Amino acid sequence: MSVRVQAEDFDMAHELAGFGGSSAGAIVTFTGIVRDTKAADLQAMEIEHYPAMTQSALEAIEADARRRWSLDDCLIVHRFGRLRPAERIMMVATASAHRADAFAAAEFLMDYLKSRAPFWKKEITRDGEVWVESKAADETALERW
Amino acid sequence: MSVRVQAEDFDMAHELAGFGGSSAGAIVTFTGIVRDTKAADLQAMEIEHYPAMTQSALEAIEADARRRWSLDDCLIVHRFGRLRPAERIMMVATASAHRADAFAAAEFLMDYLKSRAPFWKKEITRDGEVWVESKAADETALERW
Amino acid sequence: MIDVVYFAWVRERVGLPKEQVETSATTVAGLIEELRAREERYQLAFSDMSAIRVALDQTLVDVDAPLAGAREVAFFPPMTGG
Amino acid sequence: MIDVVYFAWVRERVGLPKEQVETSATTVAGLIEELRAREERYQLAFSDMSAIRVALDQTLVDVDAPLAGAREVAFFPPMTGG
Repeated sequence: MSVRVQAEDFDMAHELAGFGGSSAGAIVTFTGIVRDTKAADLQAMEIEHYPAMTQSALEAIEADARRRWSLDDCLIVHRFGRLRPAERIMMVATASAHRADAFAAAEFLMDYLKSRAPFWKKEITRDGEVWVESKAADETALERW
Repeated sequence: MSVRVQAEDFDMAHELAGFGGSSAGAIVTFTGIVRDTKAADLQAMEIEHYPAMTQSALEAIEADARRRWSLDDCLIVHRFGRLRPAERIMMVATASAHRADAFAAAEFLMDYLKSRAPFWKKEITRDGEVWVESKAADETALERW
Repeated sequence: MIDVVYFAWVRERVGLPKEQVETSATTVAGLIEELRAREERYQLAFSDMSAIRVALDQTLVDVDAPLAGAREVAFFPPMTGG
Repeated sequence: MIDVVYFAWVRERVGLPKEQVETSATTVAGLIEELRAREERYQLAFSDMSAIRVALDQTLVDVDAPLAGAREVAFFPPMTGG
């Protein structure tokens, strides 16, 4: 079980080595990647966060997931700073004896992380800088849990 | 987009290198691992399949997922033969611009793969060999799609 | 003449992975009845039809599917991949 | 005296990431009213309250939360992590 907030890139194979131990039959991962938006020629994505709050907010979300589902392991890694298109932004991983639990917990982590963890994304294009707006769908997604 | 059936192990980092291209912001993976069941001291898992049917069955499931969701990429790798505890059995990966599509497609692939792809698992323990029984829940899981 | 293939415990109960069968059955269910009438090992393999799945030429079908034109019929338990 | 921190476009509109504020407000909403009364840049930052999120001592709260005992209040737009 771990939560990390960092500027550096991470390596999925390294993160998943030994993940889940010997009792987990199902591992689900989600990886978020800087998307090269067709509309506006993205040059970089700047991710700001609230250092005093980020780690504890992610730990609270992770603890909530562990209460709701039977998880053998759980991981959240989220980067901040300036990222280029195609770079990894973040990942979550969940391990469980049962695939339904691993999937549900990973989706839950993502839904909460999107709307309840203190990160803000700004897209830097040739035309200027634009803060990414939150989507109504992201708030709605929380209602199912 | 690819489907592979093989005896050899696979490497997740290698499978995911370049996966999704530049337009996918969300990548979901599921990995199935031979679980060391506490009950019966598992020595090995033997996976039998129907070679003439397996590839085409997996390709049909993958094509169905691509029709239902907007996917930038999709991968199914499934092993057969004798595997030891903690070895990887299979993986699916989905890439999409949107996380909801990537998650739904990965769950769909897993649900169909569990009950509609011609694989059968046998657990080999010190007490003998037992075919893994299908779960009613796996059949029920298909009804939601 | 049709190729019949068996997998998992159906294969173990029948005692072989594959055989050619001379049949006058018009449906999968008819073929199963012919096999059951032959020998006890087939009765054992097909004792619980709720646990039998069928593919005709590598496509899943119901037991009442017609055999006409099919070259290979496969019998196996519910699949347990993933 | 309370530490006030700003993030993302709230920070950009206010023009600084952090400041200490002398306040007599008893709730977050009261503090926001005081700030808005000060200068136009605060009016700009808090012009659409539906787009403002608040944390008191690093815990998300509603704007009507009491300030009593809090050491740090944070104002920011809806979060966009993941």
